[in-house]
Parts: sequence; structure tokens; C-alpha cells
Amino acid sequence: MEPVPAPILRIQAADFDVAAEIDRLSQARADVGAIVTFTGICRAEEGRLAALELEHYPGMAEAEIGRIAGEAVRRWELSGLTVIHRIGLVKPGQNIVLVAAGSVHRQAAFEAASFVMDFLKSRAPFWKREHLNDGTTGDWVEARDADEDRIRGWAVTKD
Amino acid sequence: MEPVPAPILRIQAADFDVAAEIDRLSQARADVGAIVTFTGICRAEEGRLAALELEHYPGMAEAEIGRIAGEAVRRWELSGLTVIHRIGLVKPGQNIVLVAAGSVHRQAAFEAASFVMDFLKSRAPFWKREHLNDGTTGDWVEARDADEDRIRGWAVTKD
Amino acid sequence: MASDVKLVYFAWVRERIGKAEEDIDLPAEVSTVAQLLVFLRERGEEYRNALARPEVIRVAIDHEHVDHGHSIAGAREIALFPPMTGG
Amino acid sequence: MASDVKLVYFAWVRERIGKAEEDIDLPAEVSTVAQLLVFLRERGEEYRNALARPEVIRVAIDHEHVDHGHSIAGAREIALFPPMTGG
Repeated sequence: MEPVPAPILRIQAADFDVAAEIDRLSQARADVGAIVTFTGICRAEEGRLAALELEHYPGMAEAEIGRIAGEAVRRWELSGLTVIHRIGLVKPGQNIVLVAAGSVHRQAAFEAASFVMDFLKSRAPFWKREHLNDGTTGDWVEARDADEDRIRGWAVTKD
Repeated sequence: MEPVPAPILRIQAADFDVAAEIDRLSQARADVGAIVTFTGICRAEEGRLAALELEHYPGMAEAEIGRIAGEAVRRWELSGLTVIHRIGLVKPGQNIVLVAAGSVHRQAAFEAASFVMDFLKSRAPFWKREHLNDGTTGDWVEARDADEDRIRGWAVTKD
Repeated sequence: MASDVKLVYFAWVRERIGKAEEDIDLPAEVSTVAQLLVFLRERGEEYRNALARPEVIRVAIDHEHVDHGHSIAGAREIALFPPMTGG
Repeated sequence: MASDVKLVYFAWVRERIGKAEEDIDLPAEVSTVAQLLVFLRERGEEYRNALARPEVIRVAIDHEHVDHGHSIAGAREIALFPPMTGG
């Protein structure tokens, strides 16, 4: 295998370009056979929602995403890994997060992207608050138990 | 849930535009929260390869992809599903196949995309032959036992 | 009672047999996929060469996968091909 | 021996306490995360309100997740926040 390029990890207010990120991964090495992307999108929540506000813990968010990406690169043979998480206000239909994993074989790309998303959800210090269409600020989004359960699933696989 | 749009299934010689296919899925419904894409890319095979030639069984290829997509839509709550498989000559670095699955939640999108890829690999009637850089026509690509094993994995889950 | 069926071949099965398709009259005693493969191997060296290892030959009847024990009764189109390598 | 540490708060923990961060002198007997949460709840109603259910409060020391039994010795920055909802 050719050397693994360092993961690309970004936290930014601006939107991202999925096609450009896929191109970057596919051009990075000549042996990339599979690229899996996960794009997380702000849902309209039946028309209630004006926007999601994404708060993060500066410094720790970067460190934690780095740890998650590092673990993924150790576990799977990846040709590249990109993680982009937006902060600030995101409107329904707009992108929130991108995980893109490239590999020689498809299974590594699928598993690594799924792993990174599971840990981003439950370990990376980001919080979502709803801004409603009636002009009020709504509730903080509640964490789902199912997300925490998925983290435990990966830990078991690891042992 | 809003109604599920019919899967988009295409077999074509032309390349596809991943970003356009993601946009189509994300715009199809207001409750799409997750889109997973798999892009299969022609590998350079250490510089030996000039192109892959993709042969298919017209009629059955469409029917089989339709059956696979139909099974995915029955198993998971998807907001949309797109499968595009290229035929003819594909050069190293170029796209071969795209599977894109949209859903309210990420796990359904990941699992459906992985399921469709596994069945495309082992059940859809396509065959790859190598064209080499020295101008000769190389071997037909051999099927991997690991691919057949993955099909059985899904069948067990189903029962 | 003989039956007329269209056979189609793909990838290296097609190359070794030397044709992409043919119409063939099958004798009545050829009633399963496995029996069809035996019958075809008796048609000549190119068939023996293509179908030497019947266990690797995949078969579809009228665009649906079938196993080698499957009946071919009523088939209009029977396809023979190697394991698929798409995706 | 009292120690000086920076506390940072996020999301509804920040809102309920009414500030994003503060420097605080911790008495020597406050040596674990759990003890820190008890200590903070005694500082006033806004803290009691924010930390009423300590089991849902997540804690990081110097940018790394820790559980409630973890020592806070040597910590420079301790963060308190609700379960994360990114991604």
C-alpha cells in the first residue's frame, strides 16, 4: 500500500463541497477502489424548524475528532479520511457534517465511515439547539440512547 | 414518513455526477437527515491497467438491480435510493458504480448502501475484464470468495 | 418431447464457446440445469472447455438466478456465465 | 492546599449557570469529578439547577473525556456539558 495521507479534519461555519472532497480522496492515490461518504443534513422537522444552531467546544472538538480519525486509520486500511463538521446556524436541507473514507476495498471504507460517524455523534463536543419558525429559540436537541449503544457495539468488536 | 420515491436505477456508458445524485436525494424530501454514498473507482493496479471493460447481461442486469433495490427499500426506511452502474471501458481513477441511500436516520442509510453494494457485487450480472497498458487484453477479473461470504451474512440477518 | 430454448453466454463462457447466443433443441430427458450442462459438454470441445468446472458456472433462467438443481421446464432464455464481478 | 482551575460550560449547562467560564479556587478535599459536582451544587441555585441530575453531566479535563470517579488533580481546564448531539 502507498502511504496514508493524514486525515483532513475541519470545523467550519461554511458549507462544504462533497464532490470536491470525493475528488480529493480519489486523486490522492492510484489504488483507491472505494469511497464511502456520509452527509448529515438538517431536517425540516415537519416545518417547525428555522435553523439548527451548532455549538462546539473549541480546542477539544478538534482534539476529539483527531482521536476518532486516528483510531479509524489504525483499525482499517484507508487510503484517506476526511471529516468536516459545521458550526453556527444551519438551515433545513443544508449540510451539517461530512465523513468520507477511501480504501482499496469497500468494506474498510463502509466500516470506517460508520465508525467515525458513531463516535462523532456521541463523543465529539458539539451540541445542537433548535431555532423555530415562530421566531423563538427552541430546545437543545436531546441525545439518543441508541447513539450511546452504538459506541458500545464498536468497543466490543475491538476487544 | 413521506412517501418513498421510486429508486433511481441506471446502467450507462457515461460517467455520473455524485454531487448531483446527492442533491437529488436531499431535495426529494424535507425529512432526509442522512445520505450515504458508495463510489466504486477503477484502480490503477500498480500501473498495469489501461482500462477495465465492463460487460453486462442486458435485461437481466436491470431486473436484478431492481430486485436488489426493492429488497433494500423493504428492509430499511429510506427516503430515496440511487444505483448507477457503468458499462464499457473505464480508465483508472474513473467511476464504475454509485450507490446512494437517503434516510431520516444514519444507520438505515449506511446499512442499505452496504447491502446494495454486496448484492451488486455478487448477484448483478456484470463482468470485468482488464485491458493492459502493453496493449493486450488481460484476464477476466476473478470473483472474490469474501464477496460471496458477505451475501450469506445478509441472508442470516434476514431470517 | 423436445423443446426449443435460447441459450446466452457471457464473459469467458461466451469467449470459450465462441458465440454469444444460440437457439437449441433440447431432448426431453434434459430437464434440469445440471443435465443441461452435461448435455452441452457433449456438443464439442469448446463447450467442454467452457464448462469443464460446472460448479463455477452460474445460471439464470429468464433473467433470474437459479441453482443447478432447478428445472428448465418452460424456460425461454437460459444464460450461462462465470461468477459476477461487477460493482 | 487549594487549587486554581478554569471551569468551562457548554449548551444548557452554560445557560443554566449563566456563564461560559470561570476561574475557581477548589478546596483540597475536592479531588474527584463527583466531588467537584457536589461542591458546585452548593454554590447557588443556578448551579443546583444546572447540575440537578449529575448522572447526565459529561466532563472533560484538559480536552479529554473523563468519568465521574476520575481525579481532578493537576487539571488546568475542566469542562461540564450535557450529552453531545453533533454529527
